Amino acid sequence: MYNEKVMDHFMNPRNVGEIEDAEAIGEVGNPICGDIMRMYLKIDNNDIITDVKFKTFGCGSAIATSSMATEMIKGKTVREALRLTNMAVVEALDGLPPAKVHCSVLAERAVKTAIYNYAKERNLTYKELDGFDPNDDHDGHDHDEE
Amino acid sequence: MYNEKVMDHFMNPRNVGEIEDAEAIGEVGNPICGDIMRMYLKIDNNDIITDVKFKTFGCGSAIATSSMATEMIKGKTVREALRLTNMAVVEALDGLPPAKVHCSVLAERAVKTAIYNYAKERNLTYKELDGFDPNDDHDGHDHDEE
Amino acid sequence: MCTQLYFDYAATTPVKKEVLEEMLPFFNINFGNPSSIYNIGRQGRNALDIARDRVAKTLNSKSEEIFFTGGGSESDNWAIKGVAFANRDKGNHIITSKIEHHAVLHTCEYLEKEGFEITYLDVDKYGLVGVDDLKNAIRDNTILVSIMYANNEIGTIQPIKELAQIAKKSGIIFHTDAVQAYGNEIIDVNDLGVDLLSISAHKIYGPKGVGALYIKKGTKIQQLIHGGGQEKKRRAGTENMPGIVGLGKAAEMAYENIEEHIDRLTRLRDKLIDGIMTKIPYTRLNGHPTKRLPGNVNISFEFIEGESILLSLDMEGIAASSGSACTSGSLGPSHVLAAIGLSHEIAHGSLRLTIGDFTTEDEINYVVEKLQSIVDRLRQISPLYEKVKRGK
Amino acid sequence: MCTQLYFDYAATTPVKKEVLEEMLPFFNINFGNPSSIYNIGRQGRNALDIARDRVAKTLNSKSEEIFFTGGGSESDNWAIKGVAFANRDKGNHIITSKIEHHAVLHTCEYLEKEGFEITYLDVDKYGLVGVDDLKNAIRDNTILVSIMYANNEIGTIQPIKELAQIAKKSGIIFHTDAVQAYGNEIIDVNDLGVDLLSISAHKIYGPKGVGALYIKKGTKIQQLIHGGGQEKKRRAGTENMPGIVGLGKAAEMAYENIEEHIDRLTRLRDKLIDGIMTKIPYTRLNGHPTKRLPGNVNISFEFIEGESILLSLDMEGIAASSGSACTSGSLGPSHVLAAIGLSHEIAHGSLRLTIGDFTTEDEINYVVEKLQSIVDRLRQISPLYEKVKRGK
Ligand SMILES: Cc1ncc(COP(=O)(O)O)c(C=O)c1O
Ligand SMILES: Cc1ncc(COP(=O)(O)O)c(C=O)c1O
Repeated sequence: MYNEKVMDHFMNPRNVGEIEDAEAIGEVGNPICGDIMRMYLKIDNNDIITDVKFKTFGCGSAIATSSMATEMIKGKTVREALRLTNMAVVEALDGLPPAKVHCSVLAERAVKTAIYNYAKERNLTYKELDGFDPNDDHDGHDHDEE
Repeated sequence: MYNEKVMDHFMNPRNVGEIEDAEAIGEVGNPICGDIMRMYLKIDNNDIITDVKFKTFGCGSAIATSSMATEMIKGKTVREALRLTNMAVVEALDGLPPAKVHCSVLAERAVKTAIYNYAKERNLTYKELDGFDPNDDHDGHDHDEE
Repeated sequence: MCTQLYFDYAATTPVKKEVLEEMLPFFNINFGNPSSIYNIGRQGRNALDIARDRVAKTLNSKSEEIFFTGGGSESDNWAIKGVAFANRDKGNHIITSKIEHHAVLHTCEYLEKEGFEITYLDVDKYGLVGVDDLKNAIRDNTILVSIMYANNEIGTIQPIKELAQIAKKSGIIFHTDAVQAYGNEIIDVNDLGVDLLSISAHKIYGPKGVGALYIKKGTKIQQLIHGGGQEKKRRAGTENMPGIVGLGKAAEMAYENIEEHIDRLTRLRDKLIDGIMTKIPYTRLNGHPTKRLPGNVNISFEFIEGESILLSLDMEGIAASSGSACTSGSLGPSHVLAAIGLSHEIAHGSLRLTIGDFTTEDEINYVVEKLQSIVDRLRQISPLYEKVKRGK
Repeated sequence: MCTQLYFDYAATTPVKKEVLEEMLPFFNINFGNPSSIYNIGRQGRNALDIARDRVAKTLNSKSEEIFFTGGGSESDNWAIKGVAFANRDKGNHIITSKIEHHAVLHTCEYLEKEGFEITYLDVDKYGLVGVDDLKNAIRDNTILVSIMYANNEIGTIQPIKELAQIAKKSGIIFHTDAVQAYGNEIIDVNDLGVDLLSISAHKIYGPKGVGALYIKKGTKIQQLIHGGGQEKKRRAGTENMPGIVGLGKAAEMAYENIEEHIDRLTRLRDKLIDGIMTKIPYTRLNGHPTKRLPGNVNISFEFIEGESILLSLDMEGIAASSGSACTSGSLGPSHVLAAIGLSHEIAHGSLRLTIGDFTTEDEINYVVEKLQSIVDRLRQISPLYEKVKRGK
């Protein structure tokens, strides 16, 4: 059901872990929906993300997209990271099954939430965060009866 | 579906034909129901059935029971013949499929009708014919929707 | 194939070697539940997709419009009840014909008890539904028209495209039972303009107990079997994988050389009809002379009864049918033969011989020869024939 | 059988060699329609009778009370809709449980839309329906109680005899979905006192797409699939002969050594449960410790999610399931685990391992070992586990 690249990122996820002195931490999802992702960012004075770590409770695609997303923002500026879309993560993974695309939203939101917290603490504003609300608990799930 | 004895009487029916100078002729059934049986009896002065012939339009069991019935009454007295029941014919054939038992009624009624006509012509009475009405078109079919 | 000469392809067909071969691994090797995410389950899902694509291709439909079922009867029940109950708000009138298969007729009779009104269209002496009759039968509250593509007893092929067009003009859903036509006619659901179409695998050298319903995208229809999320949540039940794979392969094979198949059968059929009609007097062909299934022969023999012909044929090793196989256990004469105006007497003496891919010319000759003596023998026993002879 | 280690026997089973062998001739040799009167048809009818007798024997029912269907889902749909619609004059209330298979639950939800009232009984933490709860739920207008024999996810076996007795006392029809219990429990319909009982062949090493419904003589029930006169005019459609023959043989084999089968599976099951529970912390067994199917293990692993366990197992060549196979494509957590009181968080981390006739002790050991490292790896990735470790 998943392609090789997804399975690789699921079986050997990159950047798993915590960063004790992270500048930015974001946690999204909720255990009721079956997925939680926590992301740690080291951000230097030039707004560059020098290190990223994550922990994820979730299905295969939640773990794989977490892994891929951390790879994609490592070494990027904060603003570049904010422009990361879930579809870009899906593409980088060579695609996900349609029923699983929603999991990639989690990764996008984790990055944004971490930076949102970071910005709030430091009184920074990024126009990329306009309208973003970390408590808007839209996790991409459709809670339809199956 | 039919046993060997039935198939034998169907494939090699006994006493098929007509008797030009028959004392008794009886026809029962109707083409709408898919079966007609005509029976010819030669009856001598001692009320003995010396010869029998039949013609039948109908299914395998209609033909087989016609054949068997003629064999069973040949050489018998008229009164003995009147006591022939359809179940006796079925038994003599070693049984019929349940859905086909009604066909044996035709043979019983053909014998009775022939003798009824014979008795009427000659003003005879047989107590075995009490209550028998040749026009009562009950042919044993149940006309249920299948 | 078997020691009997088989002349009952319309009742059912043997599963072809190539079809069975594709099915076999799905019994005990790739036996996984295709809903599972693990390897042997995924193989099943893949095979399911292939089968669906294959069936879709033969009908020129989209794959997502093909739903697998437990057979032709289930497909018919689903189509008719599903549309009826889903469209109750729009009306309660359904139009069908008098010569439908019982899977349609008895479903309609059931719906009558549930408060629906059914119009059963008459057919002409060939078994054809009149296009104008359909037009006239349509009411404001008509929600469904269900007319079979080709009849299972007399083989008559309906002008489905014209009939579907009439329904479409009035915004009415059109279903066709194509169980007999499928594999014997070129069918393009888009060109025809039908909304629903039923097929069954065992009529096209596939396995029994599996069929499909084509549901045009957007057609409002209820589920018939509720439960798990199979078939895009529209038909529950663990997928009959060997059966579905078999249907897919049989469908592909049926349409690989469909023109050749039709030509060959038509030639053999006409040879059989001509043989019987010229050699045996007091016979009549039932159904249409040309608008008929390539494999269907249905003939009435006057003065004798159908079951006795069947039994006699069976003694000669020939398997045939009198009316539809489903009803051969029944006592009443065929509703189809009654609808084309046959008297009960003549209807009782009807014989259906249906041919297929394994039928040979020699078999045709053999059947004609045997039939000649069988009919003659039974007529000698028949009191009706006696009268005719006397009349001469 | 296959290169994978198969731990998903509750989803489906491979067809046994002996079963497939009996089926094969019915695809292309004895392929005749059993409704026909000729020779190859008659052979089919004979085989049909044998299969029916075999199934009847395993349930201690009369042969005439066994009706073949297109699978467990159809049997459930038929039983519930059939009784509901046939007994509308008596009432419109139906009682079932919250942990039924979707074939029952979604059918009941459909009936709600059709004006029926459904009571969904709670279960206790083991998944058991309370006998008193059923008593209290019965009303004057209750027409049907449908409680599953054994649950497909957590394996809990209900006190069917007691439950059926309560229904009987009030003259209410009792149906049980025995799809999982059949072949894993000794079942006597007379002793149990049930009126309707559903089974499915593919759960007992028979083919997919065929099942049966036991209908006690005299039970008022409507048809689900209308059409030809098959199955004593109660279930239309050309009989799936290979499938039915396969069901008959599988049924016979399942009950030949049923005690031995139960003992062996129970021992392996308990070994598997013990192995996991002792070697892996933060786990809990779902379902009842003893009143459970001999082949069912269902365990929740805290802090991790089920699909990721399944995927990891698949990478090790182990096929398992998280909740019912039918729903493994779904996103919501299992309704069964919710009903026994599991939080969503825990329910998401549940794994179902079901064993069967080909499971060996070595396989059990292998799975426990692999599971240990898989769970450990996934917990290392999980932010929830991190919190727990910190908490210590
Ligand atoms: C308890 C239960 N009921 C019903 C069904 C449905 O049976 P089938 O898949 O044969 O339709 C299943 C299995 O899928 C089941 O486990
Ligand atoms: C025209 C027609 N419709 C429906 C059916 C029913 O199909 P099945 O036997 O697969 O249920 C048949 C054959 O029996 C048929 O000939």
